[in-house]
Amino acid sequence: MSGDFWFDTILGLVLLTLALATVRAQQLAAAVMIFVVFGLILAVAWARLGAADLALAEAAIGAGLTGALLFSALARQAKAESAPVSKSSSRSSWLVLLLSLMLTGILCFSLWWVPLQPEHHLMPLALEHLANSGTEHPVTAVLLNFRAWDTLLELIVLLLALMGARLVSSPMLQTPQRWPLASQWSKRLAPLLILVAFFVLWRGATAPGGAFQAGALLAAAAVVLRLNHQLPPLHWRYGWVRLIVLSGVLAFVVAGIASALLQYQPALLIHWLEWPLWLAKPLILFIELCATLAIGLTLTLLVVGEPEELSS
Amino acid sequence: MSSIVWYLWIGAGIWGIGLYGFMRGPELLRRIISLNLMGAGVFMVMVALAARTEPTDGVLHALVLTGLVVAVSATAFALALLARLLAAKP
Amino acid sequence: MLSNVVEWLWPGASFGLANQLAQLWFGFTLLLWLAAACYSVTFIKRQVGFYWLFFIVAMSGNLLLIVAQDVLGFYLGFALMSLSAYALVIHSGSSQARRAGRLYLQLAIVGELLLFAAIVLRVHESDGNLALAELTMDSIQPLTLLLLLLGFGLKAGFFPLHVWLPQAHPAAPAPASAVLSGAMIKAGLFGLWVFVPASAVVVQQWAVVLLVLGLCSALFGAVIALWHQQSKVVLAYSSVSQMGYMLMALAIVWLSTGDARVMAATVLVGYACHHAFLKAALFLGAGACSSYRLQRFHWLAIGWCLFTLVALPLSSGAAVKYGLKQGLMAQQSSPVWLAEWLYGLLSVGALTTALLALHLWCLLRQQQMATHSQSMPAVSGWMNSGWLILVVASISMPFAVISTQPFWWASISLSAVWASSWPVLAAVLLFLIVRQIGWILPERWRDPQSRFVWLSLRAKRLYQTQSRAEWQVRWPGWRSLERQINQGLQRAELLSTAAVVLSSVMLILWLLH
Amino acid sequence: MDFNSWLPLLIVLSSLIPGLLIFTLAEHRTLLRTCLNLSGVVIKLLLVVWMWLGVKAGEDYFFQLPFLPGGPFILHGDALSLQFVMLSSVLWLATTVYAIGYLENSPLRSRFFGYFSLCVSATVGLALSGNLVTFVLFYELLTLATFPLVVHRGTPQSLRAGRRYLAYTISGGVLLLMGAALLHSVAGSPVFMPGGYLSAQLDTQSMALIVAFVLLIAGLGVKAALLPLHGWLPEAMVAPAPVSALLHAVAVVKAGAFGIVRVVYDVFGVEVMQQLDLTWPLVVLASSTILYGSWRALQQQDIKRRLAYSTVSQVSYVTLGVAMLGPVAAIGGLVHLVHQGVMKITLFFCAGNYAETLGIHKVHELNGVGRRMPLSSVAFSLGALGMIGIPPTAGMVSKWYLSMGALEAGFPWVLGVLLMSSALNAAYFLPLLYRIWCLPAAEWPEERRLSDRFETHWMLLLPPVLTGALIVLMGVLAGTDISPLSWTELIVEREFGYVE
Amino acid sequence: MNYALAAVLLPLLAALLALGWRRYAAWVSWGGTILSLLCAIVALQQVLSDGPQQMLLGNWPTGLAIRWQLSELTALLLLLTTVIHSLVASYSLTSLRRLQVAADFWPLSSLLQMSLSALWLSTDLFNWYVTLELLGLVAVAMVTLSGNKSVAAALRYLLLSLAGSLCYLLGVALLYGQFGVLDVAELATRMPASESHMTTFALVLMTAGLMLKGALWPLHLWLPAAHAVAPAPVSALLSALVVKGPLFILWMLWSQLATVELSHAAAGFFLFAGSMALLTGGWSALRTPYAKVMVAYSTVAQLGYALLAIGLALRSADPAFQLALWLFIIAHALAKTSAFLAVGEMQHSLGGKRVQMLKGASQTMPVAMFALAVAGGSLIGLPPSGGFLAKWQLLLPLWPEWQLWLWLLVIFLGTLLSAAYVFRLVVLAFDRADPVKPDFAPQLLPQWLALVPALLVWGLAFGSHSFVHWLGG
Repeated sequence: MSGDFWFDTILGLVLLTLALATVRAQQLAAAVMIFVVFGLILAVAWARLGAADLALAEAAIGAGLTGALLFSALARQAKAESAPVSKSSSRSSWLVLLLSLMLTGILCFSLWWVPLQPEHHLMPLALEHLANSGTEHPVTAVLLNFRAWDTLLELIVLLLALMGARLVSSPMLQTPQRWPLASQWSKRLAPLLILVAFFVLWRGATAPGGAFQAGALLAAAAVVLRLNHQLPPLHWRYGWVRLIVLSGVLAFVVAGIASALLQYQPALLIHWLEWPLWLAKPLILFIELCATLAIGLTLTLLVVGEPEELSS
Repeated sequence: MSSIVWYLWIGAGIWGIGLYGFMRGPELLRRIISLNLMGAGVFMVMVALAARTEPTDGVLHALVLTGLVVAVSATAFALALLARLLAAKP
Repeated sequence: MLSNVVEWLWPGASFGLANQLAQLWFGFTLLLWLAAACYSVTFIKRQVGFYWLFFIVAMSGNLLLIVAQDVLGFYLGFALMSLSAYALVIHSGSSQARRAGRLYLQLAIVGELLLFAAIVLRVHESDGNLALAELTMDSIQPLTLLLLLLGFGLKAGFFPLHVWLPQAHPAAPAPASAVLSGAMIKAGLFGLWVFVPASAVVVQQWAVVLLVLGLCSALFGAVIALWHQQSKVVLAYSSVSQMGYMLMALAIVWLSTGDARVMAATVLVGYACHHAFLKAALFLGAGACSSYRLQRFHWLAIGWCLFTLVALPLSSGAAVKYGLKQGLMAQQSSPVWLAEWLYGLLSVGALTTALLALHLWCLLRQQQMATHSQSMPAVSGWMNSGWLILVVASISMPFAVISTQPFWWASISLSAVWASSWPVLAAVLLFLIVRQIGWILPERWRDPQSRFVWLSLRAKRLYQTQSRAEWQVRWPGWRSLERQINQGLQRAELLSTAAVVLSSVMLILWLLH
Repeated sequence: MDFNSWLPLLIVLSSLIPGLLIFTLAEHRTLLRTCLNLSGVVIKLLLVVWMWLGVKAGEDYFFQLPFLPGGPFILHGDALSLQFVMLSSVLWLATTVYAIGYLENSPLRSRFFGYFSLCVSATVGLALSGNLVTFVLFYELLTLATFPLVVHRGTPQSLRAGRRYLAYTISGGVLLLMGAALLHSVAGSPVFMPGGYLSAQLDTQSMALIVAFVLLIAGLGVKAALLPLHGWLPEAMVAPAPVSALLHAVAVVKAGAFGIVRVVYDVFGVEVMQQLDLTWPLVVLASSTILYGSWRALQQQDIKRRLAYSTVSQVSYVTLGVAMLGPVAAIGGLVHLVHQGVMKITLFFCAGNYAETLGIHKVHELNGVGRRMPLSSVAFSLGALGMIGIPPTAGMVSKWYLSMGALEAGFPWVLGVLLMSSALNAAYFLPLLYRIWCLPAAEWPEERRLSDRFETHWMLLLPPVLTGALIVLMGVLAGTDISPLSWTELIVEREFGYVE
Repeated sequence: MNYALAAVLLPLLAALLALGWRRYAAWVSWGGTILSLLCAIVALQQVLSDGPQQMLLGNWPTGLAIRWQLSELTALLLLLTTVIHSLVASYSLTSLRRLQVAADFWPLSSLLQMSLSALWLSTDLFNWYVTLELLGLVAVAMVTLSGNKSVAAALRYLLLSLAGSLCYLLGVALLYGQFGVLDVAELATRMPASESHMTTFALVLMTAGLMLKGALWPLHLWLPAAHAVAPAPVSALLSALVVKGPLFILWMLWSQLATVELSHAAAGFFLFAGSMALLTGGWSALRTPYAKVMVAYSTVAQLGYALLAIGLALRSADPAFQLALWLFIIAHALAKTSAFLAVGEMQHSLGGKRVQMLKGASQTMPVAMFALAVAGGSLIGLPPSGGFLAKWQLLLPLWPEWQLWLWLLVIFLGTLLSAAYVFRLVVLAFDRADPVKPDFAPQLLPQWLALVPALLVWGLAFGSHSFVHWLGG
């Protein structure tokens, strides 16, 4: 019974109990808090499973930003004390429990059949082509080179979330009056966060890290500053705000088209998203930078976007 | 290697709980949280699958990362919609 | 035999007069229509336009059916004649005329349909050729014969099928009823004569029955006539009895063979021609009698007509009656005892006819006396001329027409004169005796109403029913049930139900394989 | 693609294009609309006569367009189709003149005449269609084109009638579609050919053929108003008179009957029908429809409903004639297709005149009309006599051939049915004539002076008089070579190889 | 392949430009759509001339890179998407002033077109997940365009769509765990051989997810609410195209990945679901008092036909059923676009949501009513419309097999029900008793634009020869 075994069992059980607690908690506030804790423990679990990038991303995005979003939603929830939701009859709750238990059982049963040694997976192929992908870190290579199209679509999804949020933006609760300790603390913390963010971005080329994690950190910094009124309102009307938000996707598309133009042999757009070898590294860095800024600003607007800010 | 299976089952468990929460949770916010739990469950399964090979499967990690960003943007949009709904409700 | 096929008319249209007898038939019909036309020039005062329209259509139909050499032409003529006669019947517009018209039309339509079926079957039997000439050659089915008899019988009006005749004739104006009983009902007989193949076996068997039927009709007509007090009704019943005699003549034609058949045919046509003229003259007289002042020569003409009706010697009636008796004795195919027995009964017929004539004479005189008080207009020239044509024709018919001359000469012989006159004398004697003891018909028995008029009213009510309420499909009361279901759906939280359905679908799909 | 192949298409377009143009016309442009209408009619008539001469001389008119895979869009002018085309274009001329008079200064005329032309082009297309797929196409288009005419008045009753009309005809159309699909899967959709094209599949898939036959006849039976499916016809009488005249006397009802003729002769063919023993059920169905229609007509107090039920029974004559499979019966059935069309349209025109001029809708209001409107009443009487089958009229000719055909085809009891039906016809038409001519006139429900010189507007009077005269001419002059009877003999000769 | 890629990128560029350059957003997006239409036409030409092509994005070896495949089918679907988008864009352009949130509609519709085109072309499981997600979010964002009344429905739609996507992602994860491949073609070579509980459950999960996103019968509850509240052009796009994406993926999975007996079992389920969709959808459409809800329910009903076609195609490997499926999708898309645009136009001019507002519409707004009637004709399947062609192709192979008589009956009942609810509107339109007066003079051009897709679908059967040839009939 090596240390790992005990560590894994405890971690698993903690995760399960936290999840169950989130669902079963009476008050919503408790559920939200437990969920944030769950996010952090999940980051630890992923670190344990050797996914460093994911742990970082989960901590920053999963726990941090989602938590912030949930808290602001919680505040509204409390304010608009809506009528007590009709308690669904016990009969249907038993049915629901039964259904989910059976499905989970089936899932576990079928997961039991998964081959522990997969006879084939894409990692060796990726490693083999890592050399001419322009980065050393396989995850960044997959994200920004091998499956660059997925990442572009993902950035569009993020942009879309912002557009959607803009459409339905509702008046923000008035933030509490200035709290001196918080503002002092944010004055010192923000530059540190920005520094770490750019470090994570730079390291992404060679080791776990990258645009998303850095963007999340930047957003965290911006949110803290914005909450303490140390950052001017970021109106959507401003050209630069729109430009930065669009910069992620724009960079990607421009790079793609550029790569296609550079090698237009058989047909104009055939080499879309195919970074020429000598240009791969700078291109990826350029895209990463733009993506980080875009993600940072988008997430900030999503968390603390004011309706008059957001509406054009 | 049994830890991989353990983590797979934990992932399945979280997914199940998330589904249960999604079906049962009376308030909409709780359903959104349950959705995130389901997402977390799925990502846990993927990460556990990625951890089976010695150099963990980077491709799967990239997929999970994309999934994560998609999940968070969807949640943000859902919460914005919820906020508008609660604001609109008298 | 001149007949040419006219290609562009209805299929198989061809016209022409088959033989000399058909020409005679055409001749007397034409003469009769001419006389009636002259008469009605001044007689008809009401709705003159309609009267003349239908008069002409009926005439053309009558003439067409004689001239037509093909089945469809014949049927066209027959239909035109019988339907336009309806308009003539109801011309007076009185309720009694309308009732009679309705009965006439119902029976005419039924007759039409039966005739149509008969013709179709007949043409089918002779595998589809439409010319009348080919029809008479081969055999005939009993059903077809029955339908022919019914169809034409309804029009001819002998005993069982005569119900409409006593109603229609009195109702129609005088010239119309003259033409009706003079020419139209004879068309039925003409049809039988033309359509039925004489040589067929089944025809031979049925001819005997028809012989007896004809005689019954003759006797029945004459006897019933005595009961009625109106002159036109009496005349109608006398037409029924005369049609009975003509049916016998037709039966004789079928029964006899070879030149005896030709002779019988001549008798038939002669009888038809004789009856046509005298009956038309009598009807015109009866008409004039009720509303005009008759002079002496009018009564002379009526007297002469009654004289020929009773078949006294020197009249066409005697010639024709003699021919009838000759034919009856000459044909061999019917049993001999029946022939003698019928011969005897013919004289009884003559007796009853004579009684009828006398009864009619008295009625006409009474009618004239009754109208003597008011100043009645004199009979106009047109009416006189029409009447004159008829009387002259009636007189000159037996010896003018070549084919009937031998009968006329034979009827002058002593034995024939006695044979034809003793029944008349007996009738006169009987009449005087009755007049002496002053026995008059009890009130209850006078003018018996025919049950068929009531039956035709019931038939009308049968087919003019009020429409049943249109049945409506009534939706079952599920409207409220549906409202409950809707409310149930509204209450259920969409999200949880959708989620539950999602998981159950996953479960089902998993369990399915 | 020489001119011969363009002619059928031109015939269909000659009413389609004016129709579409009329749609765009504003309401007050009566003169232009009338010109468009009449020019369309005249052009179509000329083209039809041209094709008529051509077909008589043996020309072949064949137009093809790729439509469904394996089922091209074919317009084929053969003898049978030409009879129906000639009937509908002649009667369309009469009805257009009548409609122009009838709808004088009433609203929505552009829409009316637009759909009117569409309906006729659908009818003509249906007649000229060369295979089952094209037939189904035009069958459905006919439903869609006729519906707006049925609900033209827009009153609640006409909407209810429209709903009921659609319910029947759409389900009929779907049945026809499924039957056609079945036949297409079994034997493809070759051109209609005399003797049918299913003899090859006879032994292997007799069951499929029977099912297909049932479906096709059910689908067509709706429009041919066979017994259980006739419910919509009396309801559709709420439509304006020209609509009920053209549609329910000629276009819609005849489309169903014409369809049955096509299916029986050119799809299944006589041998296949006999081997599958499908004749007697159709004969029984047609006979029961004839009797039921006449019997219900007796009970109707509304004139147009009585005429509608009479149409239900009269159209089944055609089905009866066709179902008996004998050549003479076929002549009877096909010639009745034309005769009944002309007779029934005359009756509807006169009923329309009565309604329009004197406001007469009920039977008991007809007393003494003969004196007030003599010409219309004469036409009405001719039509009524024709319906009964009195000799001078065309009805007699078709009834004659039907009876002869019945005996020849071995159905003697059908003769009884025909007689019974004639008796019932007499029972519900003669009282009308009796009221018109013989009863004194009561005061009219709502009299309108439509024209000072004639009894009613000349456009309302001319068509019934012409078609009335046509009834007698077709009856008396049946021998001439331009009469429907001789054209039917030509059809049967080509269809059966049977020489009269 | 070049032009297909252009057909995807042009809307993306248009969307970005529209976001950046607010004042001319409409014209930019419209231009992008029209250009992509041209590219789609050229792409179709290329595919027809020299066969299906494929492209590896960034041409890395097959496993690693995302593979795009341009077969006749995908080219046709791409063309359909661009045609419908250009029609809806031009419709929205004409009624620009009235659409309240006009500015944001344009980038969203371009993004919708881009995501759909990407979905048709790709054959990568995870890429499908991302495009599906993008499609869902765009659809929800567009639903919220019509303000407060649509937020509730949009939120429910979003949550269910997310749940569906997560199930789909779990399925993808399981398959990747088992076979380590993401491309459908490669998976098709590996998967039927080693069939296990894992693969079955993966397929079950993906099917459930896709059925939820594609509003197929049991999981369609969110559709009527969402499509009814959305503005007219949005609900047209949603009903015509968005619900077809998941259906396309469902077919791709089941036709390639499932083993024979699994597909037989699933065929039974799909047939049952299809017939229930037809009947319950038809009945609800007949009974609902609201016009747009009726058209939405008609979508649920008409998807029943697609399910039937899939079920039958899985049961007997007859290619005619696949042909019927694609013909149905094309015909339904065009007809539904016209129907929604027409109903939306009439609802806007005549005011009111209920069906009764259509009373007398054939007088007040004849062109829109005519468009609705023609589109309804195709929904019912009257010849010569595209619906008729699809139904004809569905019936032909169905007849010879006798034991499938039940589905014939279902198709018959479905047609009757669809005829009932279409003609319910048409009959109302002819009511001249008291027609509903329009609030202001109805614009004619939008009505004509609503008529264009209807006329396109009405004559589809005449062009059927080429469609059938292209789709390998």
